[in-house]
Amino acid sequence: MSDIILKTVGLYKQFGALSAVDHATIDFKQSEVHVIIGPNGAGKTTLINLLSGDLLPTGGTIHYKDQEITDLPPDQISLLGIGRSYQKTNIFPEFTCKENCWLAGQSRQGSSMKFFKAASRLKEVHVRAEKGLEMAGLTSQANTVASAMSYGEQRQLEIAMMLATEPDLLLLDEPLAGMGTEEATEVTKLIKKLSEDHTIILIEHDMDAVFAVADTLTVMVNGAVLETGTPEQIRASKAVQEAYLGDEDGDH
Amino acid sequence: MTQEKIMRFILIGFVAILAAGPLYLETYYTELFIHMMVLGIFAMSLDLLIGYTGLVSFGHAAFFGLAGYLLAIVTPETEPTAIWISLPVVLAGCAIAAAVIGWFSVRTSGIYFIMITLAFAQMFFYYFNENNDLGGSDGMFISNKPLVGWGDFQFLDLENTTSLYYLVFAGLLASYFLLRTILNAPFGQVIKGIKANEHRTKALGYNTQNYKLVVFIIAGTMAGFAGFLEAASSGIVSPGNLHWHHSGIVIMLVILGGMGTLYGAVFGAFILTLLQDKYTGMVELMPDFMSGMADHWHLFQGIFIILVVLLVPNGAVSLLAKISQALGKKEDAK
Amino acid sequence: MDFSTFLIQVLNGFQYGFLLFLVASGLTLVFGIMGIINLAHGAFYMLGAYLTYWLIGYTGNLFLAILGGILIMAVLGYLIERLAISYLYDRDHLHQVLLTYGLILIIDDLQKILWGTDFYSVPVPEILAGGIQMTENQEYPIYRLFISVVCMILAAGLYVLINKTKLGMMIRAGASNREMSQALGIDISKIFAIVFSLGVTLAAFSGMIGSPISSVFPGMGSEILIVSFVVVVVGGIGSVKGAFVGAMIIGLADTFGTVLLPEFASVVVYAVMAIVLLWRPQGLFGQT
Amino acid sequence: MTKKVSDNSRRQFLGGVAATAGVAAASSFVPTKFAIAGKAPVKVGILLPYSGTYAMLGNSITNAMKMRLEQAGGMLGGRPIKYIGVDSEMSVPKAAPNTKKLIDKEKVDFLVGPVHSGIAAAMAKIVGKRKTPIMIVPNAGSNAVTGPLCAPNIFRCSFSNWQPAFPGGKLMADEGHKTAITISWKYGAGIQMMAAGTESFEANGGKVIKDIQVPFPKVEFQAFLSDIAALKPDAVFAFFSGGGAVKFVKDYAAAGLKENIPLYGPGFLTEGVSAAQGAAAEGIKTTLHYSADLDNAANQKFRTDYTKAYGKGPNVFSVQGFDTASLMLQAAAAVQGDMGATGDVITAMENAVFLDSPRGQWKMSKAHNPIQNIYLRQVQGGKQKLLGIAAEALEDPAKGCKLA
Repeated sequence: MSDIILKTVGLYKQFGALSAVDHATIDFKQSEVHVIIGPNGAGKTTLINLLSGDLLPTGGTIHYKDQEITDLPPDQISLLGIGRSYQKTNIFPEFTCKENCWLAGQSRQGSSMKFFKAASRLKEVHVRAEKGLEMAGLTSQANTVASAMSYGEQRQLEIAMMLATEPDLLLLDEPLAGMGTEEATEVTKLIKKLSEDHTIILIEHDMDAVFAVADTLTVMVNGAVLETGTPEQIRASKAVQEAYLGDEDGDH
Repeated sequence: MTQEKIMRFILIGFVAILAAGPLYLETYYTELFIHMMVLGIFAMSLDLLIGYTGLVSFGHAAFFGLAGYLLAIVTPETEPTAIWISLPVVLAGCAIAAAVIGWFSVRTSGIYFIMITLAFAQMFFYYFNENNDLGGSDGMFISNKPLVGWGDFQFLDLENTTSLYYLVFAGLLASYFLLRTILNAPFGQVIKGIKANEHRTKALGYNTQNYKLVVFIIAGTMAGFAGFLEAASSGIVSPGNLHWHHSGIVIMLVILGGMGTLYGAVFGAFILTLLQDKYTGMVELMPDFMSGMADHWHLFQGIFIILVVLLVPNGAVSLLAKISQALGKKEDAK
Repeated sequence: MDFSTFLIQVLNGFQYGFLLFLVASGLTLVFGIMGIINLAHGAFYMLGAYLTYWLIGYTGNLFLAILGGILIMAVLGYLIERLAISYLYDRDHLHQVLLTYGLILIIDDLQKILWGTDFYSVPVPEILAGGIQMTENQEYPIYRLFISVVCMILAAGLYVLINKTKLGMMIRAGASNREMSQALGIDISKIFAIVFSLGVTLAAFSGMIGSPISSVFPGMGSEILIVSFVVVVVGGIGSVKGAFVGAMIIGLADTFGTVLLPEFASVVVYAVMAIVLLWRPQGLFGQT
Repeated sequence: MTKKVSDNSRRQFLGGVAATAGVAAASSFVPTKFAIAGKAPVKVGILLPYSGTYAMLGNSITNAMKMRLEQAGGMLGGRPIKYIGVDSEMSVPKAAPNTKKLIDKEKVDFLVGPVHSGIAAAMAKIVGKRKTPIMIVPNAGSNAVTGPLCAPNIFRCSFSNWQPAFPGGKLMADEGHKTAITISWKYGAGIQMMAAGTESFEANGGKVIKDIQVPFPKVEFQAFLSDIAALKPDAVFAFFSGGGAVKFVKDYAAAGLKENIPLYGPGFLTEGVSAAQGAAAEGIKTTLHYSADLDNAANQKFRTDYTKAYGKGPNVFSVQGFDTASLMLQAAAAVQGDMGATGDVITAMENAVFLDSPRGQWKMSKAHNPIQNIYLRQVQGGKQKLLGIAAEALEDPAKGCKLA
């Protein structure tokens, strides 16, 4: 099937005796927003880490477009057009917003092993960095040092940096975590907008946001894939309700 | 005046003082200044690693010392070797050494990086220390200074202290501007990113190991350049130049001056050398030198270092910055 | 090299390894648990040897001298941690390296003020004097074998301390997660003070117990320091077990390096370290 | 256990000054008519180790030199003395800057130093190119200093590495040993001494079966000792000094080798450290240009004065310091303090006589190195016992020196 952009086959990751990701086989379709949900410790973040190359799998394979990327390091995966944001804010704290996005944008400029040309003369990088900032709504903060911004803004910066790398596929690990309602709404809108021309794999706990954006849902429990389907299918699934959604609803 | 302008003013003043050096300095101080400028280049090259890339190398002296030995090896006893030949050979040798050491070292990080660079430097140290053909622990002499010229035509006579001074001065400025350029280039952005957050830099699509290796080679080669100048000016090379104490001292210069500014490293070299020249190593022998505390200058050096670490962690440049900030505010108030 | 010589050299290698372990054990604890690169470790080793020399003049007994020396060094270590090192936990490794470098200079000079620049030695106690005949013309000094036994007891003791006691548990908790252990109500600063004091005492103890076979002289700590670092890094930072294995490897490498490759005797040790790190960048027993 | 005596406590030092002052008053050696206060001082630069492993050597030399000058009224050629001391830190890279500091900045008349052979070469290289100052080596034995690097203004009051070692090789052969192993630290002094010992041992029918070079400053000898035991030579010829000498001699005895394979070497092996070595050093025969029990009046006076001043006995290094001072005194006296008359100063130094030298009389060779007796000594009861003269008025071959 040509509209599958990324797939994992029997992917698993062992930490000592614990199977963090347990033989997960998932297809991610082009242009969809594919949300992965599950209780804490279900292995969602580990899965993202495997996809982005931050972790090497114990077994199984990962395919992106026509290529196997199972053992590729994060930098090469990024260059293939897979961008990611982190659950725990992962930025350059002592850089300004613009500089954060600058470094992201510069990575698409071919090799940066250039020693004599001033970086500031790379016009395309300006464009990318500013576009990233603009899309994430941070244009006014361009010259603020990242560590001086609020937590929510740092989360936005996280996304802005990812966008500055102009990825095709976005791996978003709880982008709404720690955000206020207003910011969360903004970011949800942004994800919606991004979904128009990007494939998105999203981990999120905020169920309102999840159902607002999801095309496909995968439920993970204890590292294994419990079920994959449309939001309606998942809502209707008995197994999911028992294992997860039911409890979650009960909490509300 | 803004803080930045004041800093620039200070720097230009500093360069002017250096440029006029031989006009007002006695021979001894001219040579001391040469030594300090060489140390400044050496310290800047380490600042590139420590202050900009976040790689704490505890074996940087290996390149400094290796360069001296290479110069000694390519200089025959009977005649000088043209600088056009010896310098490239020395720099290439240091670059290769840095590539090999770097290839091993950049795989590690943190404390392990510190220790593995130390280990490699120690290997080099012991190699030269125990190689009788290269003078063993006593070191070797370089009988002839590099020839700046072609055949019989001599463009600069390095036996002349003033000529040597300006060669080293030019080397200092060139090194500074070269590093500035590199730091402003795309490459510089990446290594700063590595220092700030290596993991994120990698996730953005940079093969950080390659960048670290390249920066290690650049720093090692520049340390070699400093070592070349040192050996050319002093005419003697010895394993002491590769000793871990020497690596430790250059780290101290960088911290004392202020990391991540380049010129801070040069200030560090000047401040420490001048202090040492004035106060340390001198043992007052009369009337009763043994009771005089000057004999215990190591004690004071140790206390000085600890006080600097505890009280001025960001180095002399941070003090200057504070002063110029205060001045800037005063100006604003007017 | 015939077989009996080979065996004796193996024994020499282990023997040297035991000495190295004594020094490296304290280094690896401070290194691993506190993240401090203690360059002054060798200086404390030297201080231990001088203290033994000094105290034996009063007590006339090596073991009493060692006991007294341990008390002095434990207090000294505690004070140094409180007065200087405790201010540097949030700082870069660099500042710690530099601070301990300053300590070396101070300790070296204090040694000069207190004991002068002469060379001394400490006699081997009567009951441990003499040697065991190995070959027709070589004996093995009993005191060296005694040190090996002490070293093994110490290794076992450290293992029990770290893995089986409450203090050890708190130490391990502090090493793996400072914030969490603070949340659990463990006074991390107190733990660090104890660990540093322990590290200093171990360094000094190795200088003390080794003083009868090493002479006592200025600068004796600087050579052993770097070799100990190699041991720690080969074994894996923070691992006492690693330090033990690393010490044996380095002891053997050094012994056979000096005999078989005299031209590169000192290079061998560092080459071994480079190879180990290439294979396992975190050392043999280090955690990533 | 010897009771440790601090070599730098203030109280003892002051006592020492009083003692030496008394001695000075009694001495009539001073040309008092030139001792006019207010004259510009003669500058004596000193580059010796005052920290680290060899600080003891630096202190011993300085103490004796100072004592000798004090005895002569604290004047050089009628001018007061200004001392400028620099701690050499045993660092070769610092040798050149330190030397230039003393010459160019402090403009010293005499440059006394160093202990380390590598530093000596670096200093000689600088000093030899100039007419002034006059350099006097109070210890470093590097053959090169009075060999290829020799110069009119460079003198040595100690020894060349060749000197104390050369008779040692012959001694071993004379005592009936056919094979030997040489062992020393792998640095200039060790290598040169082993070469000299080997030269004379083999010239007298012996054979050196292995030359073991221990990386400097390593003091872990066990593996080498096993190697020696396995090779079973008739004798071992060793050079170590200071802490290394203490440890080597003790380890050698503890390995049970001393009874089977006698140990020889240049005298540094037991000089100034035999107390620390204790029983392990008992019976070791060495050759050196000094022995503590030399039966001459100058030596007895020297030992009494020194012990009184510094609270402990002198050693060969102090003897060298003492003679360095004698040489300066004679040079300055000859030109009546006019240190600018370099030619006359040098002539005076070349013709200097050391009547009051504790090591017995000696004179300068053409290469400016002592022509001196090398004594055969043995450690007996923890002390050096003079057995005889191993080589009389031995002169260094001064290979490569243009003055010789």
